[in-house]
Amino acid sequence: MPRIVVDVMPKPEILDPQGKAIVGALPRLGFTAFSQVRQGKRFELTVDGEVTEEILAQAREAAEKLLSNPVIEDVVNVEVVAD
Amino acid sequence: MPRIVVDVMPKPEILDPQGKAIVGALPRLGFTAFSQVRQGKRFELTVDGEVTEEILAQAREAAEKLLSNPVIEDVVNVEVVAD
Amino acid sequence: MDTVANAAVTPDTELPWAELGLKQNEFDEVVKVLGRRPTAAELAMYSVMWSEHCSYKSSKNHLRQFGDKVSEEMKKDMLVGIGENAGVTNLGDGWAVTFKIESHNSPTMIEPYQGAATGIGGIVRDIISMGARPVAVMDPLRFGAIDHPDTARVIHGAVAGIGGYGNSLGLPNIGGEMVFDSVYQGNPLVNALAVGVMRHEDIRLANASGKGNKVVLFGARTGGDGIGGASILSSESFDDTKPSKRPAVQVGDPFAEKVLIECCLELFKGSLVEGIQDLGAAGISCATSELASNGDGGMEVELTSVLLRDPTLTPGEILMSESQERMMAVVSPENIEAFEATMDKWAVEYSWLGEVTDTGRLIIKWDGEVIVDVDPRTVAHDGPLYDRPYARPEWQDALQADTFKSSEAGANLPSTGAELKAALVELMASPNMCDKSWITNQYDRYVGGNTALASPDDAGVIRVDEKTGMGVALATDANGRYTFLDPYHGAQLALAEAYRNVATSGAVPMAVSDCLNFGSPEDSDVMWQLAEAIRGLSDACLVLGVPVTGGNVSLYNQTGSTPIHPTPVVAMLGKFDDVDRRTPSGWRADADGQALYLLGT
Amino acid sequence: MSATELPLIGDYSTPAAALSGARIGVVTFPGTLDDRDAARAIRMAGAEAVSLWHGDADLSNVDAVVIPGGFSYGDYLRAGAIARFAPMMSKIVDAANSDAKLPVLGICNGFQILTESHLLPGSMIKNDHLKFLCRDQVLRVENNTTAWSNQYAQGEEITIVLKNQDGQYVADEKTLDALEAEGRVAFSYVGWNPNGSRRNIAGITNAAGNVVGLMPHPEHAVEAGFGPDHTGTDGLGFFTSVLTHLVGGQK
Ligand SMILES: Nc1ncnc2c1ncn2[C@@H]1O[C@H](COP(=O)(O)OP(=O)(O)O)[C@@H](O)[C@H]1O
Repeated sequence: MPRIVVDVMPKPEILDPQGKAIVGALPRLGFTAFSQVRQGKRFELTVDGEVTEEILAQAREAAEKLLSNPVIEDVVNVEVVAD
Repeated sequence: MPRIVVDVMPKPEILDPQGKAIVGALPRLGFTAFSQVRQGKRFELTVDGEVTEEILAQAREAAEKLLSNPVIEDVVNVEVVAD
Repeated sequence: MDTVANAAVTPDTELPWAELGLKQNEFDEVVKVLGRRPTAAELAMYSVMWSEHCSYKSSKNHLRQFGDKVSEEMKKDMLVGIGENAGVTNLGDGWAVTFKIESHNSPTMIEPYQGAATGIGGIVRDIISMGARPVAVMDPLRFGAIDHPDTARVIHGAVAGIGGYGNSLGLPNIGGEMVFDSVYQGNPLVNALAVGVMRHEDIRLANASGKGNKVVLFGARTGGDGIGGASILSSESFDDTKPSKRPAVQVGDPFAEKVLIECCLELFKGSLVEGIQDLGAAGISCATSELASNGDGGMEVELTSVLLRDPTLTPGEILMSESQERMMAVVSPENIEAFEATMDKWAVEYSWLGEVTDTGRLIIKWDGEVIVDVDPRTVAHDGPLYDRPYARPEWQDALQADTFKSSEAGANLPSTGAELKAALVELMASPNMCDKSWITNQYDRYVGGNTALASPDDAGVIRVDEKTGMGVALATDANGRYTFLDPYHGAQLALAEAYRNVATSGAVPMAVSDCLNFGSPEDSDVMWQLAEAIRGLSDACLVLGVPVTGGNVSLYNQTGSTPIHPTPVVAMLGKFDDVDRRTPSGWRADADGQALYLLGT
Repeated sequence: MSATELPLIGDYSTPAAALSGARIGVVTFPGTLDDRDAARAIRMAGAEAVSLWHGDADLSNVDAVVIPGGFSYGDYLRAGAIARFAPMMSKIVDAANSDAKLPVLGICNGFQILTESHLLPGSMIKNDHLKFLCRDQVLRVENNTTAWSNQYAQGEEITIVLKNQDGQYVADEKTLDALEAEGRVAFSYVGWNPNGSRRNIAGITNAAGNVVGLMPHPEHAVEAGFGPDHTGTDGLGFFTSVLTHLVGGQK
């Protein structure tokens, strides 16, 4: 079944405590290559049947209205993936 | 600066309470096209400089060891994105 | 770079003082105080520090009554009074308690979860900066009509935010309020209270003294959070057409704050800081100017030493940033090493910004060039002061005459058994009387192991000393409808209710903190409500013999030109010699056979 | 002596020598909240509470360890995910798996850390209702032979405090079947499942019975007046159990 992936990230100028905690932990585990980490959300919306333009538009709207909080987050990606 | 994106999703057999809440809320907002929703995590790791094979390997290992818990989650994607 | 030298030779440069919330007369005053035009950085500082929120310019003249109407009896246990980050009350046996209540109304309206969460974070930092260990929080809340769609957006976010932040700090939530009323539809009230305890010798004040002592900023990095928020939040109105004026929201990191609490307590224990100040509204502007103004000399800091989360911030923005979970301290040179060791142990970032001087000036440099050169008192304490006109509203008589008794329902009171039963059920089912456990169950009331009473009891009770059982009781109360009808007596009723709630729990009432939530002081009706409420509260405190040790004024709570009901929230603190003697509000399972009495009139 | 008597985190100096002579460690991570409560419970049971700092790698000769509740590292990534890698945790994992079988109790966040450390199977996800929930919770003791439950009767119902956001216990069906078959479900929820945990599981044990983890908080139910319903002390049995276990009196 096809799925639509929606990626939501904290706005760049907003503090991301999650990412901060991870970037602090990585070097302690020997992972020293990363200077910054940000943690966002990935949603997978399953569509029964074909993904029409209209359904994709629904996903984009849902991403803005429900899946993200526009005050602190950006929708960075909405795309169809096939299985 | 280049970033490595790591996507982590709850395992299909694990009930995802957040996805379930979203799939319940969507139709109330008029979004009726989606039969299932799952919520996972998206990490963006910033690399200062070039992403070498070795750094990518570090990201893959961090994804397995720290960023995901194999009991409940799968790493579904590790990829480099350029800005 | 707009340096002081540059400002001196470019007097005619256009400055965005109006956008930053200053009035013409206020800007003129800044120019007069400085003897030249302010630099961009100075303008940033004055505009945030002279905002209503930080300067209390409309309420100060009235608030003085809290300091004036005090008897000897009221001063007896007051170790630190109004004016400091929070007042301190003596509990005996070398123990002291500090508590304070503050508002986070506008941020919560904009972003309910983070707005309410950072409200808890801010008030807790006030308590830490007094040298105390925070031991509990409370949250008096007011929202719009329960069936309005926007209420659901705000309330669930706010409750989750308060829980999310407070629970993560390990502070039990021991009480609060939840009131629904459509007057709060566009302007919910989220007030937050924190209480902390300390030994007398641990009391810390926010001042920078001792030439050569070092100034350090520690905790979270500085980002673009809430820039302009402090002044915009308390100026006339939000103007959506000017996005640059809209405050950026602040996102809280309760984990960072929990670490900051433990780290600060370790600093206090080792006597490693001379003075300390939390960073809240107005950030570094506030911390540097207040520390310097309260101290006996001056201060000189290098702003490029501030650790940034966003490297593109301008000096003015750095000075105004409201990034959470930061503290500023003054450390003597011999303690630097020990201070750094404590920071390292807790993995807290810090940077040394400068030092205390004896010049009486606050000097801020950017890469060596002077961008701020001011008398700190003019920024922190000698801001504008307004005697705003006020008068009893014309409509007050009509409002008071419009009673329930004179209404149709009042003329046909329920009289039969069935009617009385229906009335009782209707009353019990009204949103403001309903069970609040759906809220309080989202709050940890057990953490710490010292909670002797919490929801659903009338007062929260916390044990302070595990050896003796000595402890404190706290209650918060307000009634916006009573205060609307009669601000003088309405404020007194809130005080009386909080006093009763503390007393019935078995504690001796000792001190008051208040959060005065009102509309625009530029409206003479509202200003009258504020003046009357303060007069009423201060008169009643004198009668009851309990001093006000601190509080907060939140003005401009209105939608368009419609203000909320005047809502003075009163927090009362009482003392127990032994919390074992507390009295719960309901009877327990083992109370069979005990008698019930109704006391009073 | 320092200037103040206000104890710091991890500062639980026992006033008198502990009755049992037992020393029980309490681990503090950045973000740990219930360490003082755990230490109080240990003292009330008659043992000495010893503070263990996450960054140290020395178990200080303790006889048992409690990993208390809280939000280690904020729990932003996953509850317990980062704490698991602390030097102290490696020591604890080794000692728990060694022949000496160090008794380890993980409460709430401590339980989550134990699953992330693979000392116990399964994991915790968000409560099915998605909210933080604080309530007095009834549990049934399903296994009274562990180091931490031997003072309870088999099947006994106890009331202790539950408070968490990520308390839904999950594991694959095979693991759940095995846990039940081997009697490794140590505690289960009675009356109402407060978070959607599989098979009402509130707490589990390892095969040897020395490592126990549970979501509810026994340390908040040890002192009359400060626990469930102002009277409850049902949680004390966890701490007296480990003392009994240590002196060799285990069932
Ligand atoms: N927002 C809140 N946060 C914490 N506790 C609350 C909150 N709202 C109500 N409570 C608590 O719930 C209980 C009942 O509240 P309420 O019905 O307002 O009491 P009363 O009517 O007796 O003043 C009290 O213990 C009160 O402290």
